[in-house]
Amino acid sequence: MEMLSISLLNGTIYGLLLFMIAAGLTLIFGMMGVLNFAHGAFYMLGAYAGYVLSARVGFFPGLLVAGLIVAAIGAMVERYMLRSVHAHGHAHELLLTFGLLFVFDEIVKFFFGYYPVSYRVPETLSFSVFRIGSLEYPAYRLFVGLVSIGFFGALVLILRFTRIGLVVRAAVHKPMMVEALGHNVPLVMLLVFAVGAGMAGLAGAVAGAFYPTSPAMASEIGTIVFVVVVVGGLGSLGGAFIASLMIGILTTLMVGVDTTLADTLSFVGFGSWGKDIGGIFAVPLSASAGTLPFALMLMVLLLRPAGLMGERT
Amino acid sequence: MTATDLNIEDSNRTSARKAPGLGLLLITGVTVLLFTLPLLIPPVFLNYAIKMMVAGLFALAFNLLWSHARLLSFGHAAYYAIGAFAVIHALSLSERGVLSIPTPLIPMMGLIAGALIGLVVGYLATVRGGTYFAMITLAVGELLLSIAPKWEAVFGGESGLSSMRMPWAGLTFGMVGEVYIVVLIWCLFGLVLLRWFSATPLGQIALAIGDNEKRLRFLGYRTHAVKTVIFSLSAAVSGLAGGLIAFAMESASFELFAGANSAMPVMHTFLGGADVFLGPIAGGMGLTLFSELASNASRLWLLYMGVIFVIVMMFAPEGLAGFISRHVKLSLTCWRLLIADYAVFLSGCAGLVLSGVWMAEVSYRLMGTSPIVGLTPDGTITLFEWTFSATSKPLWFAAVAVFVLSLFGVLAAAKRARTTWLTIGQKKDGLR
Amino acid sequence: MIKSNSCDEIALAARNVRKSFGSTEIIRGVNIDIRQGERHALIGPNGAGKSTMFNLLSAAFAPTSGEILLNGTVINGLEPAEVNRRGLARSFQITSIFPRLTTFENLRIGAFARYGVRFNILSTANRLRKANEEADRLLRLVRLERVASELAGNLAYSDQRALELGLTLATDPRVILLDEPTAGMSREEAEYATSLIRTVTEGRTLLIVEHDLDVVFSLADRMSVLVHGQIIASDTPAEVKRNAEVQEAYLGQEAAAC
Amino acid sequence: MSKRSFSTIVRMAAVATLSLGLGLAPSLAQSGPALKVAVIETLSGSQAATGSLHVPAAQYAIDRLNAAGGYNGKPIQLLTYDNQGTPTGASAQVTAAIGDGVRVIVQGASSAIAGQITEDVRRYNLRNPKQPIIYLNSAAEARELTGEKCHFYHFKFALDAEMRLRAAAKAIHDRKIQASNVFSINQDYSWGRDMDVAIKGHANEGGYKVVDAVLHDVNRIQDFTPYVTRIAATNADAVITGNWGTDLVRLMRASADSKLKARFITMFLDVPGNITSAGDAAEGHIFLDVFNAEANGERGIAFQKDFLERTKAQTLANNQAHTVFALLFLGEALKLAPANGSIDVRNIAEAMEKVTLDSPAGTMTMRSDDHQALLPIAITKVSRDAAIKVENSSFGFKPLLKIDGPDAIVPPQSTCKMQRPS
Repeated sequence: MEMLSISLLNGTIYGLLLFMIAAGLTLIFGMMGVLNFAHGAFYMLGAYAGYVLSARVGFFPGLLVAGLIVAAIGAMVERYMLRSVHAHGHAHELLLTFGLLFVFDEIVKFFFGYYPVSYRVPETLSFSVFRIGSLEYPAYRLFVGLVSIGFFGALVLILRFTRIGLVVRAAVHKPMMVEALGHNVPLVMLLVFAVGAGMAGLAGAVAGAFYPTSPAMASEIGTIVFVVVVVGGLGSLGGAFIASLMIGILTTLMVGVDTTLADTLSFVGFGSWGKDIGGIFAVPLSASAGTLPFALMLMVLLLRPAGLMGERT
Repeated sequence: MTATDLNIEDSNRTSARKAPGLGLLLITGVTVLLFTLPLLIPPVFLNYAIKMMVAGLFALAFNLLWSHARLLSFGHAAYYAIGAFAVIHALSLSERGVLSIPTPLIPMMGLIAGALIGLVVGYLATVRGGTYFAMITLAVGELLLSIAPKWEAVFGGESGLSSMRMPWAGLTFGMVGEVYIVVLIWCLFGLVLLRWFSATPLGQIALAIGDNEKRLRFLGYRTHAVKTVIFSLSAAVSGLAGGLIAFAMESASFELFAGANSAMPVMHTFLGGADVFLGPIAGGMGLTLFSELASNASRLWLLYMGVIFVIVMMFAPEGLAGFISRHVKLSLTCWRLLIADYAVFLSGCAGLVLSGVWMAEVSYRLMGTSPIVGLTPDGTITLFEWTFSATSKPLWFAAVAVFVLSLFGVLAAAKRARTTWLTIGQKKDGLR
Repeated sequence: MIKSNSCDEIALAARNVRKSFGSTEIIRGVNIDIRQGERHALIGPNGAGKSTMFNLLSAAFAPTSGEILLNGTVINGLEPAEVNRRGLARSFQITSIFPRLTTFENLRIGAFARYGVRFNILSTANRLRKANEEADRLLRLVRLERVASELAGNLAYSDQRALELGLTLATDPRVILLDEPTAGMSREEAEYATSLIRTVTEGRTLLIVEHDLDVVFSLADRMSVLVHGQIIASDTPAEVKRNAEVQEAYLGQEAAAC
Repeated sequence: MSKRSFSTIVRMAAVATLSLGLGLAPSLAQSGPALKVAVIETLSGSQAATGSLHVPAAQYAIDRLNAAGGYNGKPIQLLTYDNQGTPTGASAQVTAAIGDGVRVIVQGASSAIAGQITEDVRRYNLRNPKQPIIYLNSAAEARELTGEKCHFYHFKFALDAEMRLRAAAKAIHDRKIQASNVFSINQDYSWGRDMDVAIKGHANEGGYKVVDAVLHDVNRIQDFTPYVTRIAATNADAVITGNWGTDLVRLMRASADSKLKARFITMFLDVPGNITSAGDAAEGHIFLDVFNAEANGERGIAFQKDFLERTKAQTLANNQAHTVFALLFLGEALKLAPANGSIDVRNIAEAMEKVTLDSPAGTMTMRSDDHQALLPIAITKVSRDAAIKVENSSFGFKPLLKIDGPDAIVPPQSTCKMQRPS
């Protein structure tokens, strides 16, 4: 029981981290219809910015500045690159971000080398909050969760109750209409892109101190965040929130389950057949924690393409 | 009026894009050259040529979906890899004498395996369009990538499966030249198959799906079935490409499923130009050659490749082949007015590349982040047999100056050329 | 196809059809009969539900309740492709053609469907004589020979509308549904289009949704008036003109709007 | 200028750049047959981190051989090729290397690529029995390389899961490492499964009990906390893992954050960046591989110092040491098979079996049954007391036990049917 509750907590916090990255991606998609392949790169840039800055201006200010720097990079990408290919269609926008992922990856290696850098949790946060069994619970994990919840709250408040939020929500549905009403849609898009990138950057700065900060970060997180956004429903912030938690908790719980597909088959009398084929049938669920999200994504796409919370189009 | 007359009339009425008048002579010449290549170049380059041709074929197969039905797949590595494994299994069966297929026909197994898996995945994936289609293909690709290393019986362990091409009809298939010819014939077959497809009713219908699927449904077409068939064909030719690589390498490992192999045809296609038939081939062959040469020459080659890709997406979204052919076509009429601008533009580009690469390479060594390239103790660098001080102020000044001047030159030439286009009254825009 | 005798002369019918989007009911119990071989117009003020009704009749939408009958057979919920194969074709209000194909190739796509060569990859399109001849015939019919080899995306607007009409005819349908075929046209263009429609629909059943009442009165044998999701009149143009309810609900309002 | 010579110039320039960049100036201008050695490693892309390490190591070893007189009266040439992280790329580079006249190929960063190269070399030698090629596998550990894929011209200087676990079991048995309840966590592909099997198989020998075992997806797990929770639930006092790269660092970070009491017995902890990013989490954990400077006294420390000075690297990782030893081993074979104007690769390969290399890590020989080198193993602990600290941290690898080659090796696999050239 203790283990179950700690697993749930772990899963929730991992899910919250995923949400922080995915929120920007889903907002950008909702607004611009572009799946931003470079989003994982923003996460990585945030971690490296956090690494460089935390040594200079202190950890917490470093996080904030890292987020702002990545937001500024995002704004420049939107203003000077994406906007100019917009006329050629979504495919080209998507391909541009794909190319940018390459470039950012290589730039990070250029400046920081191939190996992980020494970016650490600050002393003030490296203590344990409580113990369960022989394990202690690090305060920093809770900090990650709190930052994410804080951001979710702030985003919801801004989208619900401010004028700009209203325009963003409207622009997600009918950009033409909003533009016709005299709102500066390009500016709103710029803002959304910058905020989305900034959130990924902040998430990177926060998570980079916890997980290793290395050039592999971008591609590793990139695909899983896609999964979150698709499962939640492209463009839906609430969906992304639920999907992040779901994937976080599911993958965490699966680690404890050793059932295989062959075992499941043995209920219907095909157990030994399943074991003979080997391959996917002989893999215990615990070994598939990394595969599960993709299976989930495929299922959602085939059965309910709009995702958990997305609107049908 | 005879049937032949009618056909001629018909082909006149189809668009210029479909006109077969590229010049039979040129095609024959290129084909003869391709077949005599083993006599002209050393095995290393034949091997590069094999990889280039396969990359071109793979990109072309990928682009069948995009150029016709406007379906963007992000998981084509799956069909490529499955084709490769089908061929490896067939090769080892024939090595063990279980199966007797003439060795040169074995790549056919890749085609068949690709078609079958394509039929299944295609049926699922083409239920949706646009971004959803892209995400389904991505998910299928990632799923297979996670399953493959776990299924040693089918995909081998970490070090993969391997086999050997067996002699057939007096040919040993041990020489690169023989393999090259087999690959060449199969690539030409794939090329002709895809070209032929474009001209068939189904090819036309596929194009119509990309334009306006809804309309097609109201014309009595079950578009899902059509898309499934196109997908399967694309997967089949991708499987053939993978099979050819396995045939040439005589081995396959689960790394063939990696995302990089899905990204490859996408980059090749759009770099070369998706809406020009030969664009993906040009992109595939060009980028493969670039990667073979550049990867041994510079540790920053991936950065250069990414930058090239981004620049092409921004300034020549129709791809390099499209960009170049458009400019050649347009400027043939009035080259006298434009030749100066083109000269400035091209030399500016050269200046940008040279100074940019110089600065990048030197700064990389100054950064000291690579375990391989660095400075000598006295702070010098040798690039292409030229030794100089990495922090030499005159050199840096010169490099920056060349960069800035080239940039201005390129921008100014592009602007002037565009004005010229407008004054000539061309409808299409010129240099962007 | 099995046809019941009682419905023999009715080509297309709606039986108590309702359609809701979310909580709003757009079509509120419509009955309509379109007789074999007649030219029938569906008119109504803005927001009356004409487009929805059109989409219901052409099987683009499935009704929430009620039935759509084509030659006496229920076609609710069938695939558009299936409905087309049963002899119904529709046009689109927003020009819906294949811009990357030539005019000729556009029409030939329709002809392929008609001759069942959809999955043919064994011969090139140019060699399929029947389909090519049929495309030629259609080309002449909609008078587009002069732009046969132009890409459809580059055609002038009125030519694109003519092509849209040609595409609708390409599968040789017995029932044709046209959605505002003259929308956005000048007076001359609209007159030309009207005469074109009259010629090409000779001997077929036509349902036309049209804003331009001049077109409607010159073309239609009978017409139905849709107001607030219900049919308030269904009769010959002359009778409908006289109908006081229509005057009030539709024509009056229209006049006031002008 | 022919295309061929262009390629050669590009490559020469690259090699010259690389070597001069390291402050080592070999004389490349040659006219006679010099022995050419190719390093075909992953130098770009996501796996470049490990592959790149092999290049300076190979250069260091070749420089040492050349300082001792080279071969055939000429300095040995080192050529570098980027396999771009894929077997396909590696295959093309093997052809390129052969085209450039290379007779010895060195590689080791990836078993997938090793699988391709060893097969390419095997087939090439079958087809060109007069001009064979030698493949020195420096660090690719997959067991099939000396099992069903073994062949006469492949020489493996890497350990494998069985050898590593045999050493670990001995250390546990001798009470050098405290471990009675062992948790096995490995990556779910052939390497991780080999490890899993070996961990379970050596339980009796080591006198430990495997309380639980888990496999996980490779390089896909962001957060290892769930696994740490599972480990904690079993009350294991030791975790044996074959994980490498981020999978290793993340696992160790996650367990340190949760203050997991269990000791980690690891295989690849000395790759640059690992200690840095694991931080204090690394302290007290076990690492075992062939070379440890301190375990080999003055000589080992001198070797490491010399290596770091010449390559200007911060650390000497074991995969680099493997490459150095493989090439020094080749150097000994070259002494036994002197060339008289022409190079006979078959002679060299046969000489490899007779070599006894007195390496800085201890004595090394080559088993003729499957061409697995007999390598010593040093079992070490991450400690503040270590003589040599790594990566500017306060930690180093302090030796606990050293096992000599003959004791470390495991019996040859029955799947190896090596055909010797007649």
